[in-house]
Amino acid sequence: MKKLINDPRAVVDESVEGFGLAHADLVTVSAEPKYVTRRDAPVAGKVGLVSGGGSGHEPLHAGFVGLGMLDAAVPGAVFTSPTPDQILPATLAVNSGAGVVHIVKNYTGDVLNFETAAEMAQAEGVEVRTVLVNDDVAVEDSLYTAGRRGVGGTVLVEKIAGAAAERGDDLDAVAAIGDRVNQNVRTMGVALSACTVPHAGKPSFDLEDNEIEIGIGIHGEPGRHRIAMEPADGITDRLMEPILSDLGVASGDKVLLFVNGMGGTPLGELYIVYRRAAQVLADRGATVERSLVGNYITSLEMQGCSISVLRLDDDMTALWDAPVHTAALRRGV
Amino acid sequence: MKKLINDPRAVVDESVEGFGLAHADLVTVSAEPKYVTRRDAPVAGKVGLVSGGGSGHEPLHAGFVGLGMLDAAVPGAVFTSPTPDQILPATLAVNSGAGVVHIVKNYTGDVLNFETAAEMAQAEGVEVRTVLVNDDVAVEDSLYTAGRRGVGGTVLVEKIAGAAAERGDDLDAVAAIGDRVNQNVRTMGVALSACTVPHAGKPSFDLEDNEIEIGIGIHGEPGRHRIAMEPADGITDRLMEPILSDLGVASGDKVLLFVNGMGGTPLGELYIVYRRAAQVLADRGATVERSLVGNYITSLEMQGCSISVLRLDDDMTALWDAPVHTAALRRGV
Amino acid sequence: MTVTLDVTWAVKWLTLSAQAMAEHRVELIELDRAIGDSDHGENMDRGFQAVLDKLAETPPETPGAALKLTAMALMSKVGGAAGPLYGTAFLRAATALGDAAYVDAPALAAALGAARDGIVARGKAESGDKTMVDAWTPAVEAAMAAAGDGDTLAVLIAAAEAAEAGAVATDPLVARKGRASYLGERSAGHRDPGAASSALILRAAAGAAA
Amino acid sequence: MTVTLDVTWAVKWLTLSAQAMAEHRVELIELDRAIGDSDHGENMDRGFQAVLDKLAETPPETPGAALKLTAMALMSKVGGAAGPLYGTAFLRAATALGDAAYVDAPALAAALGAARDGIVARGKAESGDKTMVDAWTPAVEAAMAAAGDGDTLAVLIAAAEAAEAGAVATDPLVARKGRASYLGERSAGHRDPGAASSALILRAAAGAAA
Ligand SMILES: Nc1ncnc2c1ncn2[C@@H]1O[C@H](COP(=O)(O)OP(=O)(O)O)[C@@H](O)[C@H]1O
Ligand SMILES: Nc1ncnc2c1ncn2[C@@H]1O[C@H](COP(=O)(O)OP(=O)(O)O)[C@@H](O)[C@H]1O
Ligand SMILES: [Mg+2]
Ligand SMILES: [Mg+2]
Ligand SMILES: [Mg+2]
Ligand SMILES: [Mg+2]
Repeated sequence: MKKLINDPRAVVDESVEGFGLAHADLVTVSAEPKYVTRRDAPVAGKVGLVSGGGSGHEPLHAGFVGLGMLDAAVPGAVFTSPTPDQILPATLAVNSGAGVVHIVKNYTGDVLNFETAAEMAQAEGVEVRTVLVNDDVAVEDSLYTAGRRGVGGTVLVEKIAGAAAERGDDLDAVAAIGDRVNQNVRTMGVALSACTVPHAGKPSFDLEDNEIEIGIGIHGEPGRHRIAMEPADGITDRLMEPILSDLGVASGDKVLLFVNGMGGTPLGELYIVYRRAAQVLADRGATVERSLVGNYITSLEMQGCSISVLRLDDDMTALWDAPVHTAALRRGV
Repeated sequence: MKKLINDPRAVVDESVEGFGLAHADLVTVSAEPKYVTRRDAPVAGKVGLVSGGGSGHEPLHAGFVGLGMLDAAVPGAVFTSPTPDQILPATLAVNSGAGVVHIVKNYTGDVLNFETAAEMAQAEGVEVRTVLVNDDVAVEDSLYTAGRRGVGGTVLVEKIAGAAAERGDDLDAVAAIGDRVNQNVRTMGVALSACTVPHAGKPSFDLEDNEIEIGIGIHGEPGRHRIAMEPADGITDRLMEPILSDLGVASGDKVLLFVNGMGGTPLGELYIVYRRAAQVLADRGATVERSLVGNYITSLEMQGCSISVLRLDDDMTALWDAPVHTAALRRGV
Repeated sequence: MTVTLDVTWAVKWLTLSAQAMAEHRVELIELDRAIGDSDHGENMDRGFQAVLDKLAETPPETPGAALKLTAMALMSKVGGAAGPLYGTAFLRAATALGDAAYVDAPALAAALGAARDGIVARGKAESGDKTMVDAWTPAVEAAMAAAGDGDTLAVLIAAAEAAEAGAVATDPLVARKGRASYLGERSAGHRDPGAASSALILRAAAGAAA
Repeated sequence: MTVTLDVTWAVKWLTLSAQAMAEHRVELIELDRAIGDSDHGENMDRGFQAVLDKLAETPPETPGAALKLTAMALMSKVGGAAGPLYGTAFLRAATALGDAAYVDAPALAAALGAARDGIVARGKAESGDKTMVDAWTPAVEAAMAAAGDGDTLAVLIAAAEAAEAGAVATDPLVARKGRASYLGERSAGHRDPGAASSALILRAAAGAAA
């Protein structure tokens, strides 16, 4: 294992400290318990947005703290959801009285820890709504599993719900638009290589030189099935098919196309995937109205990508376009 | 070799095509000869900025085409500088009459090809100035080599010279500020792993599991020397020392600190490096006024990073802060 | 011979648990690597180190207090799925024990039952879903059965053995809860890490009483 | 026996060069991988394929025209350092040959000399800098020496052999120009890829005349 780290157990501490130093104009970092808040939090009258999860997905979530997106991010250990004693103070810190929305990726750990924190916050008089993100179509039998995972769609939920909060939508409205984004987005991922969790010191799964994992999540867990390596167009088709059929994309639909790198894939390759995905959408008669290409929700140094398709309506598009000023996403500011 | 590509020989074509599709609001792509121009080029009265080089460094250069930065980017084959028959039409396409600045990274191939194109453009009546970027302190005996390479500093030159052109500086002024940035920036890089050029199909060098390369360039060429793996703080110190002593950073200096990922390193690790680099600067009494952390000039999927330190003056800082709207860098728009 | 389970036992239990997590850290990481995200051993080790710190900081006066402190430490330091589940388990067990100074066999079995119920209440897993419940449920049943004789050590040994057998029995199962469930059929052929750590904790409880 | 070097020879030379680049593509990539950026074989192969296309498109009428077309194709398709250097080399050689229909031994040696001078003018490398110059300079010297006898084939063979020896002689050198120079001492012990491709091209010139 070769990584730009010091003590494997200090990875999150030091990384978040560096993040705070680099973006002191945007955020404030609480070291213990660990969470990152927007520098001007709580913003008077504004619904607070809190998200969080295991570390190792950077820039998610701390990279999305700032105007027009999250008010707080709560980083757990690598690939381990944070604990209520982090989530609760983050929630309290961003509550201006207008209530707080928790954006939670659907994993047992995240759900349980945020649930506890929400209960505790409510006990302290803070109204909390939870938007559960579960956009991963790789999980098929969601009745017999922990349900679909929250993956790439999370970034879109955070941006759009964040913009809604920023324009002054109330608690229920912000939660509702978050839910609406989640209902209209589907994601599927592929890994060309595994990642290595620092404290584990070994790749999270073993892949042969000619194999890839289809339907991976974002925690280095193996995917749904393993196939022989293929050209990018074929892989893209495999990812697009379940996304489009599950979402029921029809001719005339307007969509946002998001090709996300898992951390170790060159940006140039993501554009090769984007090219094919855009062709597939054009073939379906859908119009790509907005796009996002890059490393936004990663799995450490994993090679691979995920594709998300979000069916847009006018309000979502306007909120997507709204100003945002965070470390990882910025426009209009 | 596992990559999200189709035919290794179509990598640049398809990637640039995808880039054009994803950012049609910002750029126009010419497929043959291949170059990318700002959508509204030529901008009347504005000095044109053209850069280019081998592909595989994305988002450099096409990702920096747009308002406040480059007017055109000219992508060569992977790690191969582009040819005059691409550079010339790109230069002509962005010339509004105010002349064109070529921003050229100091490699024999880039220098020769841009030189030829500049001559040809001049023969067609376009005034051309060249800003040569050579910020890499890893190259020690520059008398006995092709000279220092252009690496991370290129991004800063493109941003700051681009802002100068956008505010209306004339040809000589834009070239002069580009040169000033180059004179005030130093960079040094480290590789934890090699990258694999698609058509070569093999890693560009072989590293043992416990070895790293200090002083790498951005083309997967081996570095100056090889050492045993070390904690991130030690590696950071090794990169900072030659940067700071060569640049002569003194107490009271204001600097921009740029920690750049080589493509395969998790963002979280870059912040660990940033943390230490910021400490080192603080120890010297320098103030980090601006920062940039992320994958901006990469070497395919190489793991590692480079650190650049730019000594700022007020004009450079203002130009750094000026609006920019490109695929990879955006603010104020 | 009936062993008296008092706060000393409880502290020793937690200390042995912490030792077991440290010793089996890599093994639990490996189990989680196969069907999860490679963190279970790290999380449990970090959590129980925090328990040790808290025990040293504010030595508890009753077994119930020791378990409550453990619940709080695990809840705030483990994270992931295991943190809240173990946190709830220890909290419910602590509540069941109240502030009694000594734990007899029926109270012990009831506390284990309460712990298991807490896990089920939070995680909604059923037996056979390939989770820590598959260690706890047989453990509780064995404890209940043994409790009649009044021998606390026997109760703990029965629970530990049943938990170990239960953990082994997760090997062929297809996961239906937690992260391993995403693997579908591919989760079969691997032991559930949470069931394995549960067996270690229950073995530590018996070890502390021996 | 003196071979007549006409446009047929020139086209055959370029065709054999293209074949050599395709055949030795991987080898040249490997040489460049060791001390450069792994693209030389790919670039030269792409460039000479473009030369073949151009030759087919607009068949040249003189050796000089064939070399000029080659210069243009290489300049616009190779990129990197080698593109402009070979482009200049072929352009200068073409200029030296003018529009003569036949090339005699002195003209041939002079054209090779012009090519070499072009490379030096563009790249500023000296002998011993571990570049393609280290193949071209001995080749030109050998060609000049052989030219007196008037035997064009002998001139080409002498040039090819000297270029090959020159390329081999780059092995121990420390590079002082081009990308390999960044490696400093570590560049020693590897053959310069541009010197190797130069030797192949000059060998093809001899092969075309044989
Ligand atoms: N719904 C659930 N009910 C009971 N136990 C569960 C449930 N989900 C997960 N677990 C247990 O948690 C263990 C995983 O813990 P851990 O790896 O620490 O958390 P995470 O899955 O969040 O990384 C599993 O092995 C399983 O025993
Ligand atoms: N300044 C120079 N003068 C002469 N030849 C040079 C010079 N610089 C580089 N070369 C030649 O170019 C070759 C490398 O070509 P290539 O790999 O295609 O270009 P690049 O170095 O741009 O990747 C070297 O092996 C060397 O022979
Ligand atoms: Mg986890
Ligand atoms: Mg090259
Ligand atoms: Mg886990
Ligand atoms: Mg090369």
